[in-house]
Amino acid sequence: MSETETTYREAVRAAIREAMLQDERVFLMGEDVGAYGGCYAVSMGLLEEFGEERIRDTPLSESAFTGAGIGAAMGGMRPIVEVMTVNFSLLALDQIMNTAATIRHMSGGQFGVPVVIRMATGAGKQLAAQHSHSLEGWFAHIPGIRVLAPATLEDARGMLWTALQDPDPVLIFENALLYNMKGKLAADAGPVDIGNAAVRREGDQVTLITYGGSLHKTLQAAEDLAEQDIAAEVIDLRTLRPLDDATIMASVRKTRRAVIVDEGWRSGSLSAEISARITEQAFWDLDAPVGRVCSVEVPIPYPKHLEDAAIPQVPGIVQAARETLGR
Amino acid sequence: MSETETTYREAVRAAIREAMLQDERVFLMGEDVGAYGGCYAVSMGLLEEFGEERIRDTPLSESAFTGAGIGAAMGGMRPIVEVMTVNFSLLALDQIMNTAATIRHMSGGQFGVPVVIRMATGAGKQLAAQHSHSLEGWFAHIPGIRVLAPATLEDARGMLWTALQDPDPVLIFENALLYNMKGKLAADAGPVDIGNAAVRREGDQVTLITYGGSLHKTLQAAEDLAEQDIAAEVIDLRTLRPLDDATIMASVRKTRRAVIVDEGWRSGSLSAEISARITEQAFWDLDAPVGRVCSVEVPIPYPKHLEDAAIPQVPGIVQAARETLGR
Amino acid sequence: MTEPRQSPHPRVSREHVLHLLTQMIRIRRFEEKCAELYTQEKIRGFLHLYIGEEAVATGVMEAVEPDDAIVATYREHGHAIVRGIPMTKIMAEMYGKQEGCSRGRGGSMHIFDAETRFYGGNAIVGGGLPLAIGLALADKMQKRSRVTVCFFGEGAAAEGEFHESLNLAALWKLPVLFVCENNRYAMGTALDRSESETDIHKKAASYRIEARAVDGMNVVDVEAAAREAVAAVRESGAPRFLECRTYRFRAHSMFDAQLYRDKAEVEAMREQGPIKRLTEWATGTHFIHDDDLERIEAQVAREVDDAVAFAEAGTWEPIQDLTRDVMAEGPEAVQ
Amino acid sequence: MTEPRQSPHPRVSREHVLHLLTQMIRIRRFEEKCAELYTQEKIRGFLHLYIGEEAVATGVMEAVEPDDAIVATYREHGHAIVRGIPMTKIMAEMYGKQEGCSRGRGGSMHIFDAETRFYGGNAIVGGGLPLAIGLALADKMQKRSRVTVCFFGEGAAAEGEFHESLNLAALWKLPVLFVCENNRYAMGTALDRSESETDIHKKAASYRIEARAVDGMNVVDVEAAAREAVAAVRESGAPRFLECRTYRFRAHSMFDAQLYRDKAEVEAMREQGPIKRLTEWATGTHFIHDDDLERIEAQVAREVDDAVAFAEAGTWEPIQDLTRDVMAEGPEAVQ
Ligand SMILES: Cc1ncc(C[n+]2csc(CCOP(=O)(O)OP(=O)(O)O)c2C)c(N)n1
Ligand SMILES: Cc1ncc(C[n+]2csc(CCOP(=O)(O)OP(=O)(O)O)c2C)c(N)n1
Ligand SMILES: [Mg+2]
Ligand SMILES: [Mg+2]
Repeated sequence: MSETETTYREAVRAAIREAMLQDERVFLMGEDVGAYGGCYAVSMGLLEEFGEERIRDTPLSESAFTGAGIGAAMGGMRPIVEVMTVNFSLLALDQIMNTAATIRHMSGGQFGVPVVIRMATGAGKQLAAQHSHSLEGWFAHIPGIRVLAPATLEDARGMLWTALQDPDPVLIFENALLYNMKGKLAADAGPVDIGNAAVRREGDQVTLITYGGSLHKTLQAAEDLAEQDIAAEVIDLRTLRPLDDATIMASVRKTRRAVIVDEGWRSGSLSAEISARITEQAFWDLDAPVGRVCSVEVPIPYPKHLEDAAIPQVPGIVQAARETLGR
Repeated sequence: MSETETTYREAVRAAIREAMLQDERVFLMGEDVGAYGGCYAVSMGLLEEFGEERIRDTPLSESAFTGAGIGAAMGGMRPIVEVMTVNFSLLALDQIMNTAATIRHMSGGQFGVPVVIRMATGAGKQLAAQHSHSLEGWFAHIPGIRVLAPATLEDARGMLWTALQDPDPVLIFENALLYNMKGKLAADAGPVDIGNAAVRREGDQVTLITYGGSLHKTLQAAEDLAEQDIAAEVIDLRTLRPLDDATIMASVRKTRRAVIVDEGWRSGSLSAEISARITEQAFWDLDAPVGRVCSVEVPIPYPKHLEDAAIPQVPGIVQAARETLGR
Repeated sequence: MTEPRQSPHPRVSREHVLHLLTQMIRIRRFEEKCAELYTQEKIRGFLHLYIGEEAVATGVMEAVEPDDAIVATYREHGHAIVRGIPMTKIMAEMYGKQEGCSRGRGGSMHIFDAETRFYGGNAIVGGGLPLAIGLALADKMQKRSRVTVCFFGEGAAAEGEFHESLNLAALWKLPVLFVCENNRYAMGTALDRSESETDIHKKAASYRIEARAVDGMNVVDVEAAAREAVAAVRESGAPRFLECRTYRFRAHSMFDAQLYRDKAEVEAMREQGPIKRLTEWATGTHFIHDDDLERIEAQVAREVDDAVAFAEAGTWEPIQDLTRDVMAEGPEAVQ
Repeated sequence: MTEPRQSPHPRVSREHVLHLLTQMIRIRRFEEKCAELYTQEKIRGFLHLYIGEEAVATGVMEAVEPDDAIVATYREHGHAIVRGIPMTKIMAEMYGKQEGCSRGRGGSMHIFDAETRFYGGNAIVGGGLPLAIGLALADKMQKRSRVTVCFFGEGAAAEGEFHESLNLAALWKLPVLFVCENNRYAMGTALDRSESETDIHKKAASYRIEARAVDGMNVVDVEAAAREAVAAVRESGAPRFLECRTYRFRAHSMFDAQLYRDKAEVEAMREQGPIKRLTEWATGTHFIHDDDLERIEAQVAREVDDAVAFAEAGTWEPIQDLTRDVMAEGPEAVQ
């Protein structure tokens, strides 16, 4: 099978393009997706190809255009709403939680909201306190929506189409640090399942559970651990809501040790939920307390050394893994 | 010491009144706090006593008036912002997370935001999907703020003053079902600490950890358990951020078993964080996996039987406690 | 109400007057029954009555087609009734029975009905406006000439979503009719205590949306204005804004001591009530007669009785269905 | 820019012209240096340059008193400089050094300074407006006659917070001067692609706020309009709105390919640049001379050099201080 060299950014763009070509109900809407080409250049060139109706620039009105995406989905379209970054999504949260997430249930199943809401997330670009949130795990608290965190080229390329087939709202969080990630992708890469976590590396001594931007740091940590003769298994959650308990527990029952790596602020992050579930479902199989490597609970500061200190890094992951092994 | 018969509602009102009398920088602002008397009648009569400037009705503009409270706090006032209910607070979340919670840190300590933001929370009044959220535990994820959940008359009466002395933003969540709760309060009841959890009932076989509206159900469950010869200790968290780990761990080390009761939706609720912390800090002391009794992950439905089924109830708490004891 | 009191348009047929009157009386009697059922605890939660405002929904709904869409608020019983959702299903919804139009899950604030394109029953003030924008956008993109009618109170005009939504509608030229039901109060907050510009329809100018105010206590005027506006929206594809000046006779909800307004004000407004006014005019001119009224009342009383009987006979959704429809299930769903 | 090109007011003193020119050149040279330092990776993150818009901050800041408050956006270097925050501390902040005015934690987008009442450096578009309302409310309640000046871009006018904040300011009669820096683009979105009504200052009528537009490329006009507006706010206690029509010569931030506008448009606007225009007029009329310019440039160059040296010599905040100031510590704090 032939492969092409590509980037995460291009993979997302290819996914959007394909969706637009395959289904005329699909359109992209958000701030600067058109004339500007997307704040992270994801949609560059699409305006020229598809025109202003379907690559729809919006004013700075997060609540209304997210709500408009919800309404358009109910009206038969398949909108992809781009909320530039998660930092601005708080302005649209009422529409997401009180409308998109509730309507199917509270209408007794009469109406569904097949909208996809994409946004960039994460710290690491020295953008300081108001532009560095990692809230995807926090959004995963909300019933009635699905939350995805593509961390690989395959998932960046393949999750969107599957999400668009979903009759319910799907939020896709793209870690901004990944856009430049290069790699090879099968020429015929296409839709992927969005129901399962993936074991990205096998190992039998400790399970490292992560998602999104932290996957690559965690894989690096697993590599470092291997050099120290510790075989770590790495799970990429992929879907943050609903969580794939089966994959997590199967691994933890095998390794008997787990560390969760989560770029969210520690307290109340998704890592807490995963730890609680492991306790509930695999307590008797554990040989050590479940560990967590999360962001420090601080508005992310601008200087690189402080930002680096605030978010999970490879040495911290390695250390946490070693601790579960008493080393 | 003399006591008076009062209600939770009256206790909150007395606290607001006292703060207004003691400190002229204090004022109350929110939708219908004045002419209407407060949507839950908390501020009834205060407009007549203090006038329109200090009991300030606002338009339906959650983001702007919450932000105005933040700004007024920075300008030397001590505002109490009432966001009617947590269900509408999503509209103000940007101001809370991106401004109130960040400014001290990102300004290098130059500015603080001594605002108090109160809101009603919780289900149980058959108000359906958009009016029944329990998000206080979810708000507790945000660094830079303090989150309180008064569950007793003493705390309803005493937490507000202490919160107003805090140089940082404090969110106070009042469970709407508690407003009518009657009881006795010392005539000289006044400020209480907001740094510690409280052991509301002692016991040595299982620790039940809860807060807010669920405290009274949990105490009832402990009573029921006592009849089954199970001595449950009940911890009322009182402050959801920062959590008082010491009180929790001391109890769990004693009882070796814990169940967390949380009206938030299960996944990603505060109960998850507490479970994770117990695992981290007291794993080797545990004789059973930490249990959780939370809300079902569903938009809360209107009919009573379904609403009751959706949120924690006494029998479920009793059962979860028994399970930790293998009974 | 600065608007001069106008008399109903003389060129409406007897049948039409009877029809309008019937619609308003259906709403009125239905809600009076609801208030009664609330005290009996058959209906729980919040109950926001539309009594006094019937002319607005009634008049506007005359102007819309079956495949147009309606977006309303938590004060939407009237809209649901005149939109044509069977009163039986609405009453069952008020009870929380699964025979209700939202399976009983929504209750008073969340009436939904796919058949009549009734998109709620939205209980977050201002929250319905973006939804309406989206429905209209879908119509526009799919080149359907449908209109979306979005109702909201004057209190909602202070919300950011009002501003954002009106701009989007005008900027993108979307077929939305915004209907502001200005009943002068948002809960207990009088309009001049929440808006620096109290002429709500003037705000539409900020978005270059054509707007007008109409006497919302006069159903004939409302209908005429709505017909004109809906036709313009359908014709041009662009939004319009209609402010209907009306008044709520009852408390905001069942928990309201109404400290914020004088009884005399309420009494004065009751004198101009939409049903009273139409009745007085039409009987005064002998256009309709007492026996017409009696017939209507009898017929409506039967309809309300049937609705109550239907609701009473309804069943509770089984608890095991609690999590049904949180997400789609079955063939629709994605794994 | 439909506004006719006006020449600077003839009745300004030589000293004042030199002062205004100096202020604008200070901003310009500071930012040119920042752009250079960005390519050297001394400055990181987002960097939004104000080049082309200097007349706005410069003119407005002439009208404010030391104890007035300033609320600005992420494009706020110019405002910080002319507000009187030492350039050294601003440059150290750009570097992220702890000698910076926000201890280095904020960087380019988050300049704060208690001494000059400079309340950010707010990077959520529209997020500063409610803050300004609150500061003004505090002044009003404490019966201080201070003015809060709130800067924001024309893009922010689409946000709900714009609407909510203007209404509050007018409803409560708060001493705020809203300054809309209309540079015609919000990132890559041209004004007419984001607003159905592109005359931004007209929107103020919805709130009964007095408003006017001024040529934002003419510092003398801006100053005159701002003086008038600030005086009115201070006098009446009520808000005013000033739209300054200006233009950004550079990219939105350092990651912008500027596909959304013609090079020719930028070039044409550069011809009307605020520094160029004032210089040409003042030298053309022999009001100032080439050696004045040389002196100013030399003095500013020294100031910028000193700022860079200060920033270079600055130190990194120790990692153990990372969590300091998340909450208050020490005696202030509550247990
Ligand atoms: C965002 C939001 N804030 C507050 C409320 C509480 N609330 C419900 S109705 C209402 C008043 C709304 O007034 P208006 O828009 O005039 O409609 P009316 O009730 O008069 O029909 C308020 C404050 C809410 N439901 N949503
Ligand atoms: C709420 C929010 N949405 C989106 C952004 C991303 N963003 C930053 S600046 C900007 C454009 C703002 O334009 P304008 O208000 O005109 O100010 P200008 O940059 O032109 O000075 C955008 C979209 C943001 N910071 N905040
Ligand atoms: Mg109203
Ligand atoms: Mg701009």
